[in-house]
Amino acid sequence: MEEKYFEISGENLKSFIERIIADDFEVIAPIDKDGDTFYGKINRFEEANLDILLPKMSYKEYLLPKTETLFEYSFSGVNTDIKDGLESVAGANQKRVIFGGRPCDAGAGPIMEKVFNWDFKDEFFNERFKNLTIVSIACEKPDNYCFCTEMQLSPESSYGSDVLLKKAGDKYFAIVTGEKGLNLIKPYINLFKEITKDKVPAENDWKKLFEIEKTKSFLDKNFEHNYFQQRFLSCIGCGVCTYTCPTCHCFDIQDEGNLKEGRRIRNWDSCQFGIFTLHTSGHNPRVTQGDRYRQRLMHKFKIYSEKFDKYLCVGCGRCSRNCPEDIDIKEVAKDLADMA
Amino acid sequence: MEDKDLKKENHVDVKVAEAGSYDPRIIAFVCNWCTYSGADLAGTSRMKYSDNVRVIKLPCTGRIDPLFIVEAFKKGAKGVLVSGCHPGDCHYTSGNYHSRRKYATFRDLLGYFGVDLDRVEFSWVSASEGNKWVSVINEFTDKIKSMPGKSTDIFTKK
Amino acid sequence: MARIGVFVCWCGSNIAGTVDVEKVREEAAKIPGVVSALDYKYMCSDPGQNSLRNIIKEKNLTGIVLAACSPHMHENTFRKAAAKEGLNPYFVEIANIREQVSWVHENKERATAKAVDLMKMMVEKVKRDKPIEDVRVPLNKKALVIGGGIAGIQAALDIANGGVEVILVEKEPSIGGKMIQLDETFPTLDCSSCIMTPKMVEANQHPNIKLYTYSEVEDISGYIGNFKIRIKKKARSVIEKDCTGCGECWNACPMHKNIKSEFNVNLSERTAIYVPFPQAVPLVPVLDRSVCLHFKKGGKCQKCYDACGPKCINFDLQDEIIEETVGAIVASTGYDLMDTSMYGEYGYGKYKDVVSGLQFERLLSASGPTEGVIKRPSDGKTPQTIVFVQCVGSRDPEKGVPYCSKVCCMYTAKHAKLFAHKVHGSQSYVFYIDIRSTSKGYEEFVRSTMEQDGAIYLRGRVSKIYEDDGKLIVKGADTLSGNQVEIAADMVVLATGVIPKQGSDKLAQMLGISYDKYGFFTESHPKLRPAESSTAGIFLAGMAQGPRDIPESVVSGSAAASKILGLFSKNEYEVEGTIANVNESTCVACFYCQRVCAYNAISKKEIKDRSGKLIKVVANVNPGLCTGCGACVNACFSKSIDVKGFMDDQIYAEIKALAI
Amino acid sequence: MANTKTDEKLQKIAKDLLESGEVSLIIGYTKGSNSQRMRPLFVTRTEDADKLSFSPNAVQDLAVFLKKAEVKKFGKIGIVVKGCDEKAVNALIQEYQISRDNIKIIGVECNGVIRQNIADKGETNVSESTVYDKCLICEEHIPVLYDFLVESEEPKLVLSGKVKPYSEIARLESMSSEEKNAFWANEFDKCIKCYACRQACPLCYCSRCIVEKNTPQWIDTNSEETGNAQWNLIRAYHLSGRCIGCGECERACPVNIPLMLINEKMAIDVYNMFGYKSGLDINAKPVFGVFSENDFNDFIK
Repeated sequence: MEEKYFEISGENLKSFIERIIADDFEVIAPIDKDGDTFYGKINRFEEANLDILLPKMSYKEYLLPKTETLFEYSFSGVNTDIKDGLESVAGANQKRVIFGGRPCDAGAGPIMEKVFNWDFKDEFFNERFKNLTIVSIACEKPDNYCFCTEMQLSPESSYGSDVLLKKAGDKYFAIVTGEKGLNLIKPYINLFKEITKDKVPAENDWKKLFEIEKTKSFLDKNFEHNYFQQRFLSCIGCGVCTYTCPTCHCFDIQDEGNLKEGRRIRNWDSCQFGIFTLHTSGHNPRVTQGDRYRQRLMHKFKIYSEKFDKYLCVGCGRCSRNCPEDIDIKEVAKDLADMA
Repeated sequence: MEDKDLKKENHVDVKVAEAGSYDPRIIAFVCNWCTYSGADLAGTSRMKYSDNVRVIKLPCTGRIDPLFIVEAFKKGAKGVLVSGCHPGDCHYTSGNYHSRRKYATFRDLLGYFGVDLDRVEFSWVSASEGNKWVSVINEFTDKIKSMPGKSTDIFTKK
Repeated sequence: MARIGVFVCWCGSNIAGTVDVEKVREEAAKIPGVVSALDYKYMCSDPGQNSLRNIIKEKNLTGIVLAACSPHMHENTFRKAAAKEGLNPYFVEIANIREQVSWVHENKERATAKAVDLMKMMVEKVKRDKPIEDVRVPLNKKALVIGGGIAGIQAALDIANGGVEVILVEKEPSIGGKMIQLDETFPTLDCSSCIMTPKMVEANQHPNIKLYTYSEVEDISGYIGNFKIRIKKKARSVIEKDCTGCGECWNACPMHKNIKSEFNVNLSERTAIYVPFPQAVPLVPVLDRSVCLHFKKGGKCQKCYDACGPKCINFDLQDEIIEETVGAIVASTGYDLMDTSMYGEYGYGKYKDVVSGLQFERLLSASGPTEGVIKRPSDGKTPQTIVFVQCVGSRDPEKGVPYCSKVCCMYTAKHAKLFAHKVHGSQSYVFYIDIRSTSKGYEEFVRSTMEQDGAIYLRGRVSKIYEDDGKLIVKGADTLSGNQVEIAADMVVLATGVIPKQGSDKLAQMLGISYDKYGFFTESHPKLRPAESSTAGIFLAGMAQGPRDIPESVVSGSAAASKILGLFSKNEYEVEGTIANVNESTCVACFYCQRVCAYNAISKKEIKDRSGKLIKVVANVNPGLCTGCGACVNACFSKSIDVKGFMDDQIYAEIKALAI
Repeated sequence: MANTKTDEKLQKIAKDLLESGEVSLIIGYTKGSNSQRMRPLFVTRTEDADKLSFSPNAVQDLAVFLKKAEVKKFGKIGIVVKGCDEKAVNALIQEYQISRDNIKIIGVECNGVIRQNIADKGETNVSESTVYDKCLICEEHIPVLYDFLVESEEPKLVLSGKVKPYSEIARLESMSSEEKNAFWANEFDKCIKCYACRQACPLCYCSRCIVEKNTPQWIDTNSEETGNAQWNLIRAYHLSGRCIGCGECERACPVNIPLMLINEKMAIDVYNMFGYKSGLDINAKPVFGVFSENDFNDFIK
């Protein structure tokens, strides 16, 4: 489907959101909580905080929950019953909308999709991704930690959004990127006014601070560079970067249960943890936190891109903002580019 | 009575539980030297007490990690009892003293997290206190039975 | 894969009468890993054990569970049976379905359900049992006895006579302890030095005993079988091997005033170079440098040196450090008398004629300052009336100690008796609370003091003693008559209570043995292991454990000795293998385990690479000391220490078994 | 930004220590990714000492680095600490994780640090409404132990008493079991089991955390109500009587679980029960390494 363009007033946007809520959509939006902003379910339009740049956590958990049950079993003494975890994913959450996220968060969806489909088709991810409709709002004022532009996106990118809203005074321009977005607004189309592409203001000329290709080319050649060990002495391995990252997707599969009943689950995991690569023998190929942070950089800016022709980073800057020890990934990526 | 008859007469169906009655499981962690022996004494004295309790024997109160309490709740216990030698009587000199500090603290934390402390009991029962063992078990069982369905632990699924 | 056998015992009708044993057996058979389930009338009987052994063999079992009586009854029986078939004896677990099920519950259904649960728990536990080998510790067959009083000497002699080398360390210049200070001993009235001196001499001359007097144990490390000892041999300033004990030196010493004799409890004086008493063993003088003119006045005086024939006085001798390795230790450090000066109303220290029981012993003794003639310290007159006050400090939680000192009743009776024998027509009064005379011949002894020797016993406490016109006026209560009494006495003897030897708490800390709040060493078990301390390889004897009389001290010395001889009868010491075990790869050396260990069983271990570079420090369990109590496991945050036989994983499996 | 006098003093101490060879590494603060942030700085060369700085944005507890193997390799280390952080150094010495001989403590007088989330929004004032609760109850504005002390040029923190630190604790204590349960269930529901609380804690130094042990599985692996509650309970238990109150766990928590309400509550109760405060004396025996025969016994039948 070709992109379609609409205009919607602030008033009507409010009506739109409230009507989809009334029509049983689960609407997830940035909401203020505990002194910060997080994604959460809203019941009224006003609950959404559309001024905040980015919520503290990404909405990754709606695609890859922090704990997902893959299957459950029960053993009666004679027979074993197995219940596929997918049953509870399929059918549920078919009407879930992420509203008010930013282009960076939206861009994470297709990036993750590639990982979950290149060899094994991960039905859990796909089922959740399929049922998610993403209505993002373009950024007007990125902050110092943002670097989506360097990451092949931009504050106004529609990549990964089903509908991208751009604020213009009291009203919004809406770019509908495909069927999913169109299906969402169709029943409420009278709130929207279709326009032609030329009516939508052109994107700003967002400046880049560095070239990510240079970062990659440094990484290509400098696996053993001393920079990593020195720079990441201050890393405490807390994993907050990976857990708040919209594209980090490592998980760990565990069994819970006993002879009678139990389940297999997968939980979030992080390459920043010391035991992530610990072998049973006791050997650990990534001994230092420098090794581990390097791995994160490698995966984001080199390994993934060699496989999928995209980077495993959308430049949202969450890892920098949330890092308790103030490690700024943008600064690091620029350092590496400068050294290339 | 012939052996065969004895077997026959006593054959029961284990699965039968009185319909509708609340039959909570109580797990007791006890030390080998005092409380376990005290419980044995209750047996040799043919005292009768409530059968909801399942005893897990450890060498010493010092070995009874407060975290066992969590595991017991996780695995469906409705009440947990920890019991060992009286202060000063520890077979290993000081195991119960060290653990008492931990229990006091851990219990405090459990309470703060909203675990109903009526469900966690601590006692000192010596090897000669078969009667105390009986009363501790009976009273605790009665207490647990009096609060059916009240789920105030944070370790099991709601 | 586990191959578990479950054996359900009927115990006749003891179990089978209340528990459906067949049902238990059926349920057992359903558990994955259980390859054999059997119920039998008496598992502990020979046929029962035989069938157990046969099944172990036939089914090649890896573990067995007995659903039977308490493990305290027959765990060992079944372990031995299993071991006979080559199964590790620790692969035997007992579900206690008699003492804790059939005998205490009446509802058969529910008792059976509980029995099934307990059986399941043990099946899950035994599945996770790891083979445990009992620990063998090599033994250095040499013993150390600390304290050369009667208990220590007895222990040393018994051990030495058993053919084992002994090191006897005594703090004072002579062995003999308190007993050698006594006059005659109750209830037989044989003279203390007559029976003690031969023992002292025997100890000194015994080829298996190495005696270190005027010496102290400075440091002890190690564990049963292998204690490393540092002994400080204080400088006597006399070369022992050359000294003949002739006495020329002390006779020549100008310092014969104002130095109180410790042996005579301040009732006489000694010289700066001295032997504490004429029968001292060894009969070698000690130069007390704190009062010696040579040391105080810059080396001018050397009269003793001049007088000495063999020239064995050497002012330059230094303290000597001796290192020894022993396999076992006896702590027999004895006691002190309480300081009674806090009883101001009794005037001890204020009135010369108020003396302690031990001082009175010296006044009675033929070797004492008065050569056995009872004389008042104040004027040397023979007293006609003596008041004896019992329980001075003892049984007085307010000012003294709450415990009974045990010997005072008897020695007071002895004092009164000897007084009557020595001073005809004299009168003694004894203030007492209760009379405790519970050993052989003791009660008769006290009776005869009252009835034949005319001592007047007054039940009550003394409230005040004061001097009036050369007499000591003793005011007290006779609670039996209800009268206040006032006695004009020539002397007062206080039966002062006993306390542990000063510094015994320090020694206990060094030894790693426990002691009670007074400082008396505590027994491993007060009734069943009275000669053993809480630490393996360290034994206790004498008054250091608590108040006792001479026969009891001798018995305890012999008991400690026989324990050591028993221990040394094998080449290795065997300990149950259910001890703590450290996971060195995850231990972070916080040493909380060490802090909570009551047995000093945890030490620091350095792990080094091949080049000798330190990789890390970890906790290390000494198998000779560990008792397997598991306090360390509870203290470990990272769960890097576990106790064999009661591992966390097994406890969790038991809990989990209940959820199935 | 120009050096303050505090910065200069720090730089001088660091230079001297490095030059004399007394230490081979200085852990301090330097200016961070924005004007309101500070970040850890690892100085091994004297010329880098000029980057050392301190401000009310120096929120990190640098003692956390003393548990890192990569840092321990440096041997003798100098560390810049606020009063609260210094207590962590003491506790680490008490628990044999570091040796007093190997550490030079550069204490900085601190009158409170600004809460990071509001500093990020532009707050620059140090006042009772902008600093962490820990600063309001702080009794160690000057560290209890130091080799060097850098006195503060900042004005003393004025407490009007209007802001009640950790006031939620009293509110929680007054709740019924059910209410408490609901409160914490809601909080722990947010937990994503990233273990940032553990990693940020200077006293969580185990190389293999109990949560990583699976024989037995002490803590359910799931990040749902059971696994989350168990993790948070056991973390809190393991820090009871040990936590020195630096608040780094709570600051690091990406989902804003109020962990200090737990830590502080336990610190208060441990003090009330056993008279022990963590990290005040390197010669003190840790509260769970000793006992008293007269310990609290009322709860035991």
